[in-house]
Amino acid sequence: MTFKRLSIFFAISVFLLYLGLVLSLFYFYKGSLFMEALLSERILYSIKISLIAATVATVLSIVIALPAAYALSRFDFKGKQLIDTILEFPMIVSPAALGAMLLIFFNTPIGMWIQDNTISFVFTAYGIILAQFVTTVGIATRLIKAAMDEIPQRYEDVARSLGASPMEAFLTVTLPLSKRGVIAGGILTWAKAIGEFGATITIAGSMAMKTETLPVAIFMRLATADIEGTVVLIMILISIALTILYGVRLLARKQDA
Amino acid sequence: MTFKRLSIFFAISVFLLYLGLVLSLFYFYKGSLFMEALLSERILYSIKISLIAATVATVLSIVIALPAAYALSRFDFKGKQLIDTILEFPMIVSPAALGAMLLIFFNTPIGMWIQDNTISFVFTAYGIILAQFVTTVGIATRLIKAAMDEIPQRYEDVARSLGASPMEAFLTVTLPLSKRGVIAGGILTWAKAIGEFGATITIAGSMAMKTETLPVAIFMRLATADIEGTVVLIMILISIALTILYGVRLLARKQDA
Amino acid sequence: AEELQLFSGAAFKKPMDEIVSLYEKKTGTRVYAAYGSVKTVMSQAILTKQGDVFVVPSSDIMDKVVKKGVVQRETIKSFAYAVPVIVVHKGNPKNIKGLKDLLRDDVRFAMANPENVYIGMLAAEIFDRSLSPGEISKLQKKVVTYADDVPKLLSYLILNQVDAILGFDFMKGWNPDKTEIVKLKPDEIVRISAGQTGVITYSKNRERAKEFIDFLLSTQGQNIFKKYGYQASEKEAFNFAGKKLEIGGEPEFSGNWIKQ
Amino acid sequence: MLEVKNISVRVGNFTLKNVSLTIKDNECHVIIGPTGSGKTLLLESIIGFRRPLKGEILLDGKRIDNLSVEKRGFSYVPQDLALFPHLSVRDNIYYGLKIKGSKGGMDQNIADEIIEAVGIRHLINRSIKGLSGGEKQRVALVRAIAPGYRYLLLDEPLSALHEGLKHELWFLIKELQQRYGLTILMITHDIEEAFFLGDTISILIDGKLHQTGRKSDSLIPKSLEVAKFFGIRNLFETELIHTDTDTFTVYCEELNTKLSVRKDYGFLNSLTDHRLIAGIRSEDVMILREDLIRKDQDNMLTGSIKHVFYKGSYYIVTILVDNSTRLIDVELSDYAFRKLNISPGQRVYISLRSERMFLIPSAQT
Amino acid sequence: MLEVKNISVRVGNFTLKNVSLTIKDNECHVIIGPTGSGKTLLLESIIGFRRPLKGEILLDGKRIDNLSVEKRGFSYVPQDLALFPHLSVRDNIYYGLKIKGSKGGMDQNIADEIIEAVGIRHLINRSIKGLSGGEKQRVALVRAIAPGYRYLLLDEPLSALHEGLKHELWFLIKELQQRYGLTILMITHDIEEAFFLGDTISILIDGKLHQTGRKSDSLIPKSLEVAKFFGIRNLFETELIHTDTDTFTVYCEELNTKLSVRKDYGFLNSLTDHRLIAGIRSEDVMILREDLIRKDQDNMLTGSIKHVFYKGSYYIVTILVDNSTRLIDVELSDYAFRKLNISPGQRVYISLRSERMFLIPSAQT
Ligand SMILES: Nc1ncnc2c1ncn2[C@@H]1O[C@H](COP(=O)(O)OP(=O)(O)OP(=O)(O)O)[C@@H](O)[C@H]1O
Ligand SMILES: Nc1ncnc2c1ncn2[C@@H]1O[C@H](COP(=O)(O)OP(=O)(O)OP(=O)(O)O)[C@@H](O)[C@H]1O
Ligand SMILES: [Mg+2]
Ligand SMILES: [Mg+2]
Repeated sequence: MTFKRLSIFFAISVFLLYLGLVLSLFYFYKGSLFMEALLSERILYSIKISLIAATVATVLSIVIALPAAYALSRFDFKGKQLIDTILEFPMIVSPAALGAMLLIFFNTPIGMWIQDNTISFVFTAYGIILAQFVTTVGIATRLIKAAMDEIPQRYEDVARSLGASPMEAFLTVTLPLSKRGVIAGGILTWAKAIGEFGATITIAGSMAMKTETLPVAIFMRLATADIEGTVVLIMILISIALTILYGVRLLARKQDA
Repeated sequence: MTFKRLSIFFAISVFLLYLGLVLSLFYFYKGSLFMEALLSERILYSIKISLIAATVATVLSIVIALPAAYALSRFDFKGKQLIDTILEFPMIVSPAALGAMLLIFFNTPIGMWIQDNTISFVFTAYGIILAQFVTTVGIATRLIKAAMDEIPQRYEDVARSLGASPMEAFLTVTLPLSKRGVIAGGILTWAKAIGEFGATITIAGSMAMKTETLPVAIFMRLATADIEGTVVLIMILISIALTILYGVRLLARKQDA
Repeated sequence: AEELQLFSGAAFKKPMDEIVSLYEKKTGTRVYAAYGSVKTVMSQAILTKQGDVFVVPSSDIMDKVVKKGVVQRETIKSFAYAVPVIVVHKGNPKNIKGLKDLLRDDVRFAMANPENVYIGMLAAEIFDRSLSPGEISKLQKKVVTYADDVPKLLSYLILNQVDAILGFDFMKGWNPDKTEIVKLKPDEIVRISAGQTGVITYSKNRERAKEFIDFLLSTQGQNIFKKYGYQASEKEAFNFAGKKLEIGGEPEFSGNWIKQ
Repeated sequence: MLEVKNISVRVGNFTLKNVSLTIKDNECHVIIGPTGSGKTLLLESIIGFRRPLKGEILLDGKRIDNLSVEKRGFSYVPQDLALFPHLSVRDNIYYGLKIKGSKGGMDQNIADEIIEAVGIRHLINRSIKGLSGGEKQRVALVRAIAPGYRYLLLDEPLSALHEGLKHELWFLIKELQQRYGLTILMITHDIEEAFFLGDTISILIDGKLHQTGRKSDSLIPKSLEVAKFFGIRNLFETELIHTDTDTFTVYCEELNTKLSVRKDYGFLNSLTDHRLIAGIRSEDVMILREDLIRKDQDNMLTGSIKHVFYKGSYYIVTILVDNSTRLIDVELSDYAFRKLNISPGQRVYISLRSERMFLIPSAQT
Repeated sequence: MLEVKNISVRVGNFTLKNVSLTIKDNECHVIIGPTGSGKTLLLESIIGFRRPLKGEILLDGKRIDNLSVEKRGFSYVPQDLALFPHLSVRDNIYYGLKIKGSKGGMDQNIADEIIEAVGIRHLINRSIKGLSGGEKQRVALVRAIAPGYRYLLLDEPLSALHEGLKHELWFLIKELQQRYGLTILMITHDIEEAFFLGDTISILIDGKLHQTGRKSDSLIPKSLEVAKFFGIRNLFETELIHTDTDTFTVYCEELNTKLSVRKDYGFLNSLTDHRLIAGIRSEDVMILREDLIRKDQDNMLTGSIKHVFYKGSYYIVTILVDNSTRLIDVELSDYAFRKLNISPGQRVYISLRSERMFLIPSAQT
C-alpha cells in the first residue's frame, strides 16, 4: 500500500510541476487579451498553419519511421548500429542549430539542386514541415523501434506459417500489436512538431500569414517584451494541443476496448 | 525479401537524412578552428558543464519518472487521465517559452520563496539542471510508462506469491523487465537534456565559465552569424554526445547478453 | 569583491567580453555578463528583477524596457553606432548598386522583420521614403522572408539563400570574408541605430553600474567596438552615412509591411 | 487448514458459483474438471489475484481474503508458468528464497535437493528463453517449492512432461509433502494423476463443484456431468423397479433387460425419483468366453463386436448389443484381448458387473 | 510426401543430430520423446523457423529448406500456441483463411465445422485474454486447420485438455485426416495418444532419433534409452547362453535364473554381443494364483508383494523376488487385483511371459 501511494505521489508531483508552470501564467493573464487574440485573423492563421504543418509532419515521420523502426528491430544489416546511434541526433542538436544546419545543407550543391528542382523549402511553409519532420523522424523511429522490440518475433513467424507474406505479417500482426507504442510515438511526435520553433523560424522565417506558426507568434510577442501577449498565446497553444492529444488518446483507448 | 529490403531502405533513408546534415557541415569546416576550440578553456568548461548538467538532470528525471510511470501504468486513481495528458506539455511549449514560464514562476510568491529559501536557480548552474529536468521529466515518464504498459502484470503477481512486497516486486521484476525501455528513455532524456538550449539560456543565462553550456556556446556563434565557429561547435557537441550514447548502448547490449 | 550583472544582446558578445575583462582588470569588480537574444535578455530583466547594466542593440528595445520600468531613462547612453546599408556577397556578383537593384528579378532579397527587429523597421522606413508605391508593393511581394533577428538575416546571405539584405554596416566586420557593403545614398537613410545601455532599476550597485557604462563609452571602450566593425562615435557614423541623422527613435512605415 | 467458504467469482460471462472446499494440513487436494470449468479461476481467487464477489477464505481459522497476495503465504505454479524472462533458471528458482532471505534465514538445501530430484541441475545457468516446454514446467515447480512455504498451489504442474518423468515427480511430490509437511492444492486434468496424488478430490464442472470427497469415493460419479467428464459412455436410462437389502433392480428399455446394481458400490442416498441412469466404466465390463460363463454371472448380455481401437497398452472394443442399437464400450488389456482372440463381427457375451454399476439421477430431474 | 534427410540443428549447447524422417501422404507421424529431447526444435526446423546446419527437407521430392516459411505450406500449432493477442477468437481462427482469401477463394465450411466439433462456438466473440488453457489450445488447433493446408504440424496440441475432450479430438483429427487427406506430423508426450493417432512413430531422445517405424513395431524398445523412456523398470542385465529356432535363452545373475525370450516379439537382428538387457513391461508380467499355475508357464519366479499403488483404474504392485534384492513391477487391473486379493507381504508367483520379453543391447556396448 505504501509503495502504491509513493508511486502515485511521484506521478502527482510531475503533474504539479507542470500545473504550477501553467498556473503561474495566470499571474500575467489578461482575460480581454485572450478573446482578442483568438479572434484575430493572424492568430487564427497561425493556429491553422501550426495544426496543418504538425499533422503533415507527424504523418510523414510516422510513415517513414514505421518501416525504418521495423528494420532496426528485426533485421541485421550493415550499418545498423550506426543508424541506431544517429537517431537521437536531432535531440542533441538544439533546434536553432538544427535550423542552421538545414540552411547549411541547402547551401551545398545537393541542397541547391533540391531547392531548384523539387520543392523549395527555404522561407516557405514546406520549410516548416521539413523542420518539424527532421526534428521528429529520428525520435519517432526510436520510439516505434522500442515498442516493436517488445513484440515477440514469434507471432510473425506463426502468421507466416498461416500463409502471410512478410509484409502481411507486419501489417496484420506486428503493427497492430505495437499499436500502443506507435500511438504514443505519434502523439509525442505531434507534440514536438507543434512546439517546434527554433528550426522552423530559421529555415522558414517569420512572415505573418505565411510562415508564422504559433510558437513563432509566441516568440514575436516575447521579442517585443509583451509578456501578457506571450502568456495568452502560450495558453492558446497549450489548450489546443492538450485538448487534441487528450482526444486522440481517448479515441485510441475506446478503440482498444 | 522485398519487404525486408524496403524497410531497410527506409531505415537507411533516415540515416542518410541525418548523415547528409552532418556531412554538409564540412562545407564550412575549418580544421584549425576545431583544435583551437577544443583546446580553449572556455569550450572545455562548456563541455564539462554540459555533460554534468545533462547527466544530473537525466538521473533526476529518471528517478522521478520511474515511480510516476509505474503509478500511471498500474494503478487507477483520480486525476490519472489529467496527468497522462499533461506529460507532453514541455514538448508542446517551445523551450524558450518554457524558460519564460519558469522565469514567470520564479516571479510568483511561491517561486520567490523557493529562490530565497532553498536553491537559487536563476542565473546559476542549478538553473541549467532545472531547465533540463523540466523539459525532460514528462517525456521520460511517458516513455517509461509506455515500456511498463507492455510488461504483463502477471509477473508481478507471481513475484508477490513468492513473498515479494509490492515494492520488491517492482524492483526485482517490473523494473528489470522494462530495462530496455528505461534505457531508451534515459538515452532520449539525456540527448534532449544535453541539446536543451532555449529554456537553459532563459533561466540560467549564458555566463562564460558559469552557465555556458555547449548549445549556448553554439548560439553565441550563431548570434554573430559566425557559421564556421557554429559548425565546429556543433561537430564537437555531436561527436561527444553520439560517442557517449553509442557507448551506453554498447554497454547495455553487453549486459543483456 | 563587488559584482555586476550585465544583460546584453548576443550580437555584442565579442566586444563586450573584451570590455568586461578590461574593466575587471582595471577595477577588480567581477562582471557576470549574460548574453542572449533580445527576447531572452528582455524577459530575464523583466521577470527576474535582477541585474545592474542592460545593453541592447537598438533604441526601440530600450524604449520597451523603460516602459516596463526595468531601466531608468535618465541613465541611458548610446554607443556603437550602426548605419543601414545593403549587404551583398563578396565581390558583389549581382552588381547591386542601390535600392532600385533590389527590385530586380534576379536578386533575391531579405530583410529583418519590421515588427520586432529594428533594422527591419529601418528598412521599411527607408523603402517607404525612397521608393514609389508601385515599387514598394513589388518589393513587398518579392522579399523572400523576414528574419527574426540580425544574425539570422546575415546568415541567410552568407548561406546564399539571398543575394542582398538590408542590414547594418557592422555586418562586414562580423564576416569580412564573405560579405561586402553597398552604401545607401545619404538621403535614403532616415536614421541610424545605436547600441544602448542603461542602469537597471533593481540594481543594488548603481555607482558601479554607472562606472561600467562610463568605461564602455570611454575611448578605450570605443576602440574595441571599432575593432569589431562598429562606428564608435556619432561623428564617425555620420561621416559614414554622409550626413547628420537622427539616432534611434521610432521609425515610421506603413502597416503593409507587417500584414500583406 | 485451508477453508474456502462459499466463494463466488465472476469474470466476463463466467461465474464460479458458491464453491466451498476444506483442505486439511498435510493433505493433497486435487481439483479436476473439464477445460474452462473455472479451476484456474478458483486457484487465482484463493491466492489473491482475483477478488471474489462473496465468500470467505480462511487459513487455520483466520480470514485471509483481505490480505494482500504476499501475506497469504501460498506458493504458486501458474498454468502459464510465468517464469521471469529476465532471470536465469537459477535466479528464478532462488527468487523466493532471496526475498525471504532478506526477511529471515531459510534453508537452501531444500532447493538444491529439489533441483537435483527434478533433473534440472544442467539447466541452472541457462536463461529462460530457449527452455523446452517440459523444462520450463519443472523450473516453475522448483521455484514454487524452494522458498519452503507450507501451502502449495499447483495449476497443472506436470502437463508438459512425459510419462516417465511425470511418474517420478509424482513420487517426489508425495515425498516432499510428507517430509516437509506440505499442504497441496492442485489442479490437473489427468485423472490418473488425481488419484495418485490426491487424498481428497473435487470435481469442478462449469463453475460448480459437483462432488468433493475422499479419493476412494471420487471414482463413482454422482451426477451425469461427472460421469460424462470421466468419459464413461456406458450410461443407460433406466427405471427403478425393485429395491432389495443389498441390490437395486432397474429396467433398461434400451437394452430391453433388467439390471441389478449392488448398493455398496453405487449407493444413492435418497432415491427421489424412479427415473435413474445406470452406468458402468468400460474397464468394469467383462467379455466372457463361452466356456467360462457361469449361470450366476449377473447383467449378462450378448452382442457382436463392432469396432476395435488399439491404445498402445490396451484395447477399447465396442459391442453392439443384440436386439438393440446400443453400443457398449469395453476396455481390454492386451493380454485379455489376445486370450479372447477378438475380431470385429465376432459374437460375445458381456457382463455389466452388478458390483461395479452405479446409479445417478436422471438428467431430467 | 515429406522427407527430412539427415538434418542437424544447433541451439545453445543442444544439437539435433542427423535426423531423417519420411512421412507419406495421408499418414500421421507421431514424434514422442522426453522433455528437452529436441522435438519442438525438429518441428520448428521443418516449418522453417530455424535454419538447419545441414541436411535437406523435401516435399514431394522438391527441396523446400530454402523456401521462406509461408511458401512451405505447413500449418502449425506451436507448443506455446502463440495466439494473436490483439485479435478475437474469430479473427484468430479466420486469420489464415483471410490471408489465403486474398490470394484465391477458400472453403469457409471447414472452419465452421471444426469450430463446432471442437466445441468453441461459444467463445467465438471473446478476446484471447481470459481464455482458459484448454480453450486456448483448441482455438490454436482450429486456427491451424481452418486454412485448409494439406500438411499439419502439431506440437503437443492436446496437452491441456481433459481426458474426455482429448479422446473426442482424437476421433476428430482422424476423421479430418481422412476426409481432407491431411498429412500430419505431431509431437506428443502422451504415449497413448501416439499409439491412437500415429500410423508411424518416431522416438527422439537427447537429439537423436532412436527408433522410427510403424506403430505396431514401436511398442518394443530397441535401446535402453527408449525402454527407460517408456517407463519400463523391469530391465535385467543378462547373458545370452543359448539360441533356438524360436527362442533365445539368457541367464540373469541378478534374479539367479534363466529366462527364455521368444524371437518373434523382441527380435534382435544381430546379436553382436552376449551381454544383453532383457525387459518386460509391467502390464505383461502375470501374477498367478497358486491353483492356476501350470507347469508349462515360462520364466516363473516367486516373491513377495512389497508396495501397492492405486492409480485410479488400475494398480501397480512391486514384488520382491525371492533370494534377490530385485523389485519387479506388475500392473494389475482393478478386477484382477480384487480377484487375486492382493495385500503387501503376500507371497505370489509371477511369470515374465516369454512371448512378451524383449532383448536390447547392453548399455556398456
Ligand atoms: N477475463 C475473462 N473474461 C471472460 N471470460 C473469462 C476471463 N477469464 C476467464 N474466463 C472464462 O472463465 C472460464 C474458466 O476459466 P479457467 O481459466 O478457470 O478454466 P480452467 O478450468 O482453468 O480451464 P483449463 O483446464 O482449460 O485451464 C473459461 O471459460 C474462461 O474462458
Ligand atoms: N535458444 C536456445 N538456447 C539453448 N538451448 C536451447 C535453445 N532452444 C532450445 N534449447 C534446448 O534444446 C533442447 C530441445 O528443446 P525442445 O524445445 O526441442 O525440446 P522438446 O523436445 O520440445 O521438449 P518438451 O517436450 O519439453 O517441449 C532443450 O534442452 C532446450 O533447453
Ligand atoms: Mg486452467
Ligand atoms: Mg517442445
